[in-house]
Amino acid sequence: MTQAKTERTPGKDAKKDAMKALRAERAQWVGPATAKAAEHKKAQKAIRACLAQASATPPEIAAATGLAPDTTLWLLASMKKFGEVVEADKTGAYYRYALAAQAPESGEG
Amino acid sequence: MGGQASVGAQRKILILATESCAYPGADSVGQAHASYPANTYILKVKAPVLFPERFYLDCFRKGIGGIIIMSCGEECPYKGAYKAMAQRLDRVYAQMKEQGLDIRRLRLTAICTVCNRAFLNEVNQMNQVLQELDAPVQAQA
Amino acid sequence: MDSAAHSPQDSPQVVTGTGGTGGMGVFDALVIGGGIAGLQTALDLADQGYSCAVVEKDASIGGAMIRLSKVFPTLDCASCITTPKMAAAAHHEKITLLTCCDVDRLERVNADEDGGSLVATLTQRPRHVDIEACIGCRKCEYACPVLTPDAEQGGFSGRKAIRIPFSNAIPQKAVLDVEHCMLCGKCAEVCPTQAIRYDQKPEQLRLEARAAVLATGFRLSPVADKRQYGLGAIPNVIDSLQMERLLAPHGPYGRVLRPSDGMIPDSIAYVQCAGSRDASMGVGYCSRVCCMYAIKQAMLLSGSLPLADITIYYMDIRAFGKNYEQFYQNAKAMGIEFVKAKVASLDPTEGGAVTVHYEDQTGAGVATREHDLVVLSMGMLPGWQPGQVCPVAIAADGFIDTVAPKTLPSLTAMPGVFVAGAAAGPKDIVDTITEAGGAAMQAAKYLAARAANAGLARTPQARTEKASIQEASHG
Amino acid sequence: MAQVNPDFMETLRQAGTDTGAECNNCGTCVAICPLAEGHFPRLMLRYAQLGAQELILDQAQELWRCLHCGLCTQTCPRGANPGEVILALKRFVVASWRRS
Amino acid sequence: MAERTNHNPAQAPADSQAPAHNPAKNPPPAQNHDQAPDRNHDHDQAQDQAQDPARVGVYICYCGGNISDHVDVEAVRARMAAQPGVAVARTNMFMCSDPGQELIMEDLRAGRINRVVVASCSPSLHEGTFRSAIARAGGNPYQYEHANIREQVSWVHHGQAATDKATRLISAAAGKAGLLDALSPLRVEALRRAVVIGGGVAGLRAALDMADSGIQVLLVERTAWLGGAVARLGRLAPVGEDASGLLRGLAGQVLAHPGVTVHARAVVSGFGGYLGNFSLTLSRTPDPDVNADVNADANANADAVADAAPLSKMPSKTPSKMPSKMPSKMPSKMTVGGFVRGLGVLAPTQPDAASQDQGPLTVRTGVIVLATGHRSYTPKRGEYGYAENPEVLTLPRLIQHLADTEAETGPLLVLNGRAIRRLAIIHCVGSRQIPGIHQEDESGCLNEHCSRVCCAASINAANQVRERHPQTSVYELYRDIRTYGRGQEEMYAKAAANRVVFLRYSADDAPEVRRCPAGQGFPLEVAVRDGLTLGQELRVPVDLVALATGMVPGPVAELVDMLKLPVGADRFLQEVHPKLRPVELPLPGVFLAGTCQAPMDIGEVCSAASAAAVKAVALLSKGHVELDPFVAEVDEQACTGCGACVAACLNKGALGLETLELDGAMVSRARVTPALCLGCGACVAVCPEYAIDINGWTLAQYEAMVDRIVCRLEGVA
Amino acid sequence: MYNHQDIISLLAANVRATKSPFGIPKPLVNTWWKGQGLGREGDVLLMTGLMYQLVPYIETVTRQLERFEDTRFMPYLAWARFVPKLLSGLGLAALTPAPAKDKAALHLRDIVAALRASGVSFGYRPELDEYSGILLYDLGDQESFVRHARLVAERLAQAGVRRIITVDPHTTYALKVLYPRYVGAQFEVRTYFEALDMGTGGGAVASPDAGGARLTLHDPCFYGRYLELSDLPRRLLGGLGHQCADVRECGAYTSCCGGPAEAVSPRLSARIGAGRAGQLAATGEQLVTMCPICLSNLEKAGANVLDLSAILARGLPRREPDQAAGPGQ
Repeated sequence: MTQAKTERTPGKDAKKDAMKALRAERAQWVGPATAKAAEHKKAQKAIRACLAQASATPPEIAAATGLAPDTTLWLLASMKKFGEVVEADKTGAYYRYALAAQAPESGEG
Repeated sequence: MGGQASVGAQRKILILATESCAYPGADSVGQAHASYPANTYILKVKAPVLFPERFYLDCFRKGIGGIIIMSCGEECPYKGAYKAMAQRLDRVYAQMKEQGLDIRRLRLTAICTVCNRAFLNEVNQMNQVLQELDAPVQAQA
Repeated sequence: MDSAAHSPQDSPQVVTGTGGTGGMGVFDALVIGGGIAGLQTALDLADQGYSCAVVEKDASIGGAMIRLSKVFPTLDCASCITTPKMAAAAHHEKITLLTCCDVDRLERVNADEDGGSLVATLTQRPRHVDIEACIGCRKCEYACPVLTPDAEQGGFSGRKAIRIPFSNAIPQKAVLDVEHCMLCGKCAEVCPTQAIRYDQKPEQLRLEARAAVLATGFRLSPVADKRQYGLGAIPNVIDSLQMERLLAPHGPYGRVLRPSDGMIPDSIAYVQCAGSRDASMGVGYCSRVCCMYAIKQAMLLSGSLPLADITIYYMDIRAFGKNYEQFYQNAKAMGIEFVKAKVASLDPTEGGAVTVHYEDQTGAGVATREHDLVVLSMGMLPGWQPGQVCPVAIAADGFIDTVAPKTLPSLTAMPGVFVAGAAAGPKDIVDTITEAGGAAMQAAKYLAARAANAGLARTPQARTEKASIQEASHG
Repeated sequence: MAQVNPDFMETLRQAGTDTGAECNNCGTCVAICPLAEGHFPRLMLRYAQLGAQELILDQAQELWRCLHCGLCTQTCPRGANPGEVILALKRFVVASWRRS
Repeated sequence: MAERTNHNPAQAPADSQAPAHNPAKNPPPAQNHDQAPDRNHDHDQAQDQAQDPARVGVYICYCGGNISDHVDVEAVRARMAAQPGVAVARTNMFMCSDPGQELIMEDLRAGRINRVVVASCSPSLHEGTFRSAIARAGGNPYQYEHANIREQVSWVHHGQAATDKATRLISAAAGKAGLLDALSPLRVEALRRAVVIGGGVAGLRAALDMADSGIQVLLVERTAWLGGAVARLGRLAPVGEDASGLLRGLAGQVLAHPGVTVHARAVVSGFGGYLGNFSLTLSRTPDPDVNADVNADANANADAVADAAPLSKMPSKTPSKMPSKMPSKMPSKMTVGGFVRGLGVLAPTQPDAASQDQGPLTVRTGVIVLATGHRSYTPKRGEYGYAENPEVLTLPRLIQHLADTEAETGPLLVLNGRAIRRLAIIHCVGSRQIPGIHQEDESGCLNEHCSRVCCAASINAANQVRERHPQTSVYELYRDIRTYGRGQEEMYAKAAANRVVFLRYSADDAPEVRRCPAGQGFPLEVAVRDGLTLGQELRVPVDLVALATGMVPGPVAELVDMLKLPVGADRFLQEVHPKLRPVELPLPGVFLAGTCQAPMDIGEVCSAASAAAVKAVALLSKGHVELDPFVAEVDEQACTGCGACVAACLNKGALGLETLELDGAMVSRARVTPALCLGCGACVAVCPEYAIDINGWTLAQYEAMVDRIVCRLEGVA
Repeated sequence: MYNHQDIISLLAANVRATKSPFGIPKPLVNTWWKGQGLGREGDVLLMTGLMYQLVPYIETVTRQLERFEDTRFMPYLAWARFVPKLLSGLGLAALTPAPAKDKAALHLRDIVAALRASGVSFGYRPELDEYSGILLYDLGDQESFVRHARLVAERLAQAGVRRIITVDPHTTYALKVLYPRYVGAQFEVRTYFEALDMGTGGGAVASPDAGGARLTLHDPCFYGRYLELSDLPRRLLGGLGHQCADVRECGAYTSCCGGPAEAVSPRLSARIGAGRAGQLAATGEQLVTMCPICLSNLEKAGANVLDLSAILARGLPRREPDQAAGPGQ
């Protein structure tokens, strides 16, 4: 925050050691966060695999991936935020989602 | 107006909207997400009394199909401006007639900041006029 | 922290701080809270030449208002109205913003010497990002592998452990929270300005001012406060701020969907007084904004979901402000259904719909109805408990007490300390902004009187200097 | 229908409780009551507020549907204590029936 | 501070260092062309720019999808980038955000651009934001044009048509921007003085706050009394402060303040000038009018019935019998600062305003605060039996009675010698009126607004009756109970505990007040279909009915005309924006305080008044004010001095003919007084030589815009 | 639905004549204590208020009433009060099956066992153990209730009783709250599980085969709301190593079992009981309650419910097949 702090450029080893110490200090958070990240990674992979076939509604994706429908929607919304998936056309009371790369030109309906 | 008529096929409508009444009125139509034809171009004016007669005739010459002057009416913040405006318009109408322009192409109306319906009516009416006036031309083209 | 708070302050100018790099600053006024009340107060004070420090607990200023979709009764976009004030405050040369900052202690020292000064001890919570270096490019955010529910989006989508708080946040600077960080180092790898500081520690700051304005706002009463409404466990029962996010154009789904499975809701219900006017919850007062925001949301919903049925269950519709009643009548004319009943309880159903139990007072009595989505119109609770932090009096309703509510509504029992906005009871934005102006007026008068007594120059510029704490200011 | 009678609340107070005046007729008690039928108990409180003594006596049988479970009192947003008011109304009815 | 148009120097107030000139005859410094913006400098800049051609930067906002959902923003950007004169074209998610503004500022600083067009939401929201960003980057904030592609494009059009229209509007804006000269704000010297119109609580609060901030304040009040509507109140909701004590305190401070001069029994009869230097003409309220005012104000809803039967023995009981020269014939003990219920605190009589033969007084001021208050709604004859039954009165009248008899307790409320066993209060009388259900008044208006304070006032009155007179029962007939304020819901609950009975009616099935059938023992009966009792019709025999009349706009038609004040559909004065500028009017330097704007309770009035005061103080703190430079300017080379513009000018004094030396010859030329120029352009249209234009809104700029709208554009309809 | 006037007069007349709502002679009802080796003296007096004992008879009455509810015979109930009290009571006793009576006794013996295990010293005097009169109070017959309560309280006072342990919520509420309020009685009243909690110093009841079960508690209205005694049973069970899986409608927000409606409308009672049983079934765990009326009504609705005393006394519910399949299944 101050200049004195930003100027610090420790050696690589010292940096590694510092991170190691910090990891130990924050083990109570690092562990669960890592586990959660792995879980989300796996779920997102499943969603990607599902959408690689064709666009699908959240319940369809949930059925195909075995994820809960609310988790599926939550992940879709997150992936949409980071540009990975886009909203496609509507089927009944649900919107379909598609991978960004193969999305139709415009979701405008 | 007819749903199929492509907006592009119609002539353009110029709307001179006063900044204290009609322009916020047009914004209010937007806030209500009420749709209207896109051949409408709204220019913000402090008071339409600014424009001399030739301005209107020039616009028509340049290809503007219709002009709607949306003023504040009697609530105009510039006292006397509305009256001066109306008098000027009579002279414009006279010149339009001389040039063979249908005077329905120019309208003066009052639109307040919440006159959504009136705004839409004006735009739709002018489009009707333009459609009517331009129909034979289109047929020939 | 304790020692700083309780040791006698011989010289208020002394720089203290456990981190050794703490800051201090002398201001004319200290504004606690960077929501719309605090910003308006600060602007009105700064426009008279008084220097102000605005202390905000969140990573961005803007408070509740910047998180809304649109505001009643004009249906202006909340962001469009809030951002100019946020930007004006952020760019004002007389205003210093401190974000991620908690007030640990606010007290008057040397009160016998011409009223003394107010001294605030603050904790600058770490952003784990060098706020000067960060350019807000979001590269870290894309690189971060951790997703966690984004409170800024009602929890309906994920955010990263490191992120820009939200799209129109001020300052546009990243913030990392250690609770969700796995310390993988990816953000530091991609940061073009090496701004990541994993080991940043909280810092103590000390500010001195002659007047303070408490603009600490409100928090929404929690859904879990009412057992009959499901304690937050019934799918598709959400609170009103969550609905604001669903309605916001930059919301989690970009449209209104049912969170349990993404269905487009056909039927949406509002449960009014879900956190107010309810002795059984210990909140007897009216939260004053819920009727209007529910009507506003209902109108916005009927715009975005023209086929949906929208029902508002209410006890009294309190559309009391300028043009509010007309707004309410418009909503009725638009076909929004108003049912005069307090909803007794909610139950989940198999298919994700929610059963609403109420008394139909125009019909057969006990009635139930199913809705795809139920919005609880939660009320306002005080945003801040002064407790041991500040010896300002609290009224029975838990909000800051005012001593002359009729003639000087911003006056607290503590000399030189004023209050504005929802900190002094639930309030809508219009009333908050007006009251903030009033608080600024009274604070300015207090400052002027103090300056006159002290024989100081009338121009506040003469004795104020820009604070040395610059990390939170930007521009 | 019948005219209002402002004195009835006093009668009810003598029968044990007059908190029914505090009811603002929100209907929570009706919808939460396990009986799940009609407008009970709110309507009884409403009659009490209005002093519609005849209506209470006419519909007295309704009162004995109350299980005295207290859920309405627990959930009443106004602290109007509907359960106890119903009990007081029972007492009022029993007393008036004994008198006649 | 004030100067009399007819001479009476001896009685001029002490602060006679004020410019002793009639503003119309001798314009104040700011009107002086010499002190107007340095035109030569501007021309130099213009010349610089001629050498340094316009490089327009175009910035298009996504508005988080608001625009980009319907307008292909990137396509528009590409089209704009290709247009001649456009140096850069960029897009951003939120142009108004810091990063968005930074885009513009960086391009300006780097010299890539010297004109800016932002295409985003309505200019009403962010024109100022971007102008200020330009200024921060060292550019000229007036070399800016705004294209409104949200409210007027993306929210109303869809598909290709939206994209095309956005392109044309932005192109037009760029066309105008290319012709924009650098301008600077007009600097206007501001008098550190304020005039407050209205001596109610709002006016008193605002006057005190400004005076405490070192501003000289003149408070104008029509009547002889300070306090306005609050003077009629007693114990205030919800906690029971005493209104008279409150008023005495506020008025006492005002009267004692050396910085405030009170002009009672005066009205504003003339208005001129502008921010920083307004001039107001004050006239002595004609005596008969004072009485009329008092009748209308103090005896709110001068109940025909109640007039016939005086309510109490207090001096306020029969205002109609008030002597024509009140101050001289008031009770002998009545002195300045003394309080009379229903009237207020007696204001001092200004020596210069006292005698009738003195002419009107002209005062000059930097700002004006309007605190003209409201009127109480007068029910129509027959509305809920009003004026047809002596037992029907208005709530303000009942409140005044309760205040007058505050010390009295007893089993029953007694009014006009009549014991009141049962009282019914009917809410929403003259408020929340609905078209098709309620009847318009003579002027065709409905009061669709909620009057905000009547629920709390009714319940407060009911509690007082129940607590002071336990045998008097109270029935409140309401539509919605709106006890929104702090402590009010608790007061409502207390009323219920006090056994006030609430009956709920619906607007389309309003209660009926009628004579009670004989033999029932009550004069009146209120019949209501009660929503809380399954819609059954209830009959409530009563001794008295009070109508909770709402607030309606005060009689300020003259002021509205004179100051050209905006009025809302509810006929209250209309602020610029309820959230962005809640106490300001479009007329710079004029502020709103209190119930002239909308119904409010006393605390809210004081907040609003202080908020108005803080704006005024901030405005006057520098001693000068900056105004927009959008005023007429004459091209002296082209002008022939024909005078057509002078004849057309709508604000007399803003334009005149002057003889000056030009190229060695003395010629007559039109000359603009910028601070008085409205910028309407009436002069522009009549100039045969096109020698006069409005800065920032020139005819050439409009023509350029029209050209861009009609011209051929690749791929654009 | 039966006419409240008829029911009230019948019950009031019964209580007045026999001190029992159904007119059954006490020696016939209150037999559970025999052979328990209970001392007459102790710091505190155990008082059952006869609720557990009366439940089997209530069930019988309900069965009878159910047959006639809303039939043309219903009005004849009005004549029932002219039937000699003793006779009708005896008839009722004859109609009530013995196994039901035995089961009621079992619960009381479990309570005694638990109290003994925790070291609480108490005495029992059958002649003082009277019905509390609570039903009269609930029905609004204030006059009869007060008359009866005064009688009961006076006898207890004359016997020098100052501290009382109760076993069911209705009697507890009557003695703890209503007696002081309406007849000025000032006993120190605790339920048996309060006494247990104090007897073990706030700790658990020690039991060799304790722990491990997941249980769903149905809080009786009087305990959950009126007496705010929901936490205690959970604490005791937790101390034994059991886990409580609560439904939303528990504690102060518990739902009624429908039992109290039996007297006026068995049909209504059954409907409410079924609703409550459904709510509780959502957790899928063993149900537990602590009120004879709740127990009876929930069982009637088909639920498999244990009395808290059984768990406290034995540490764990016994898995006897005949008991696991509830009587309604």
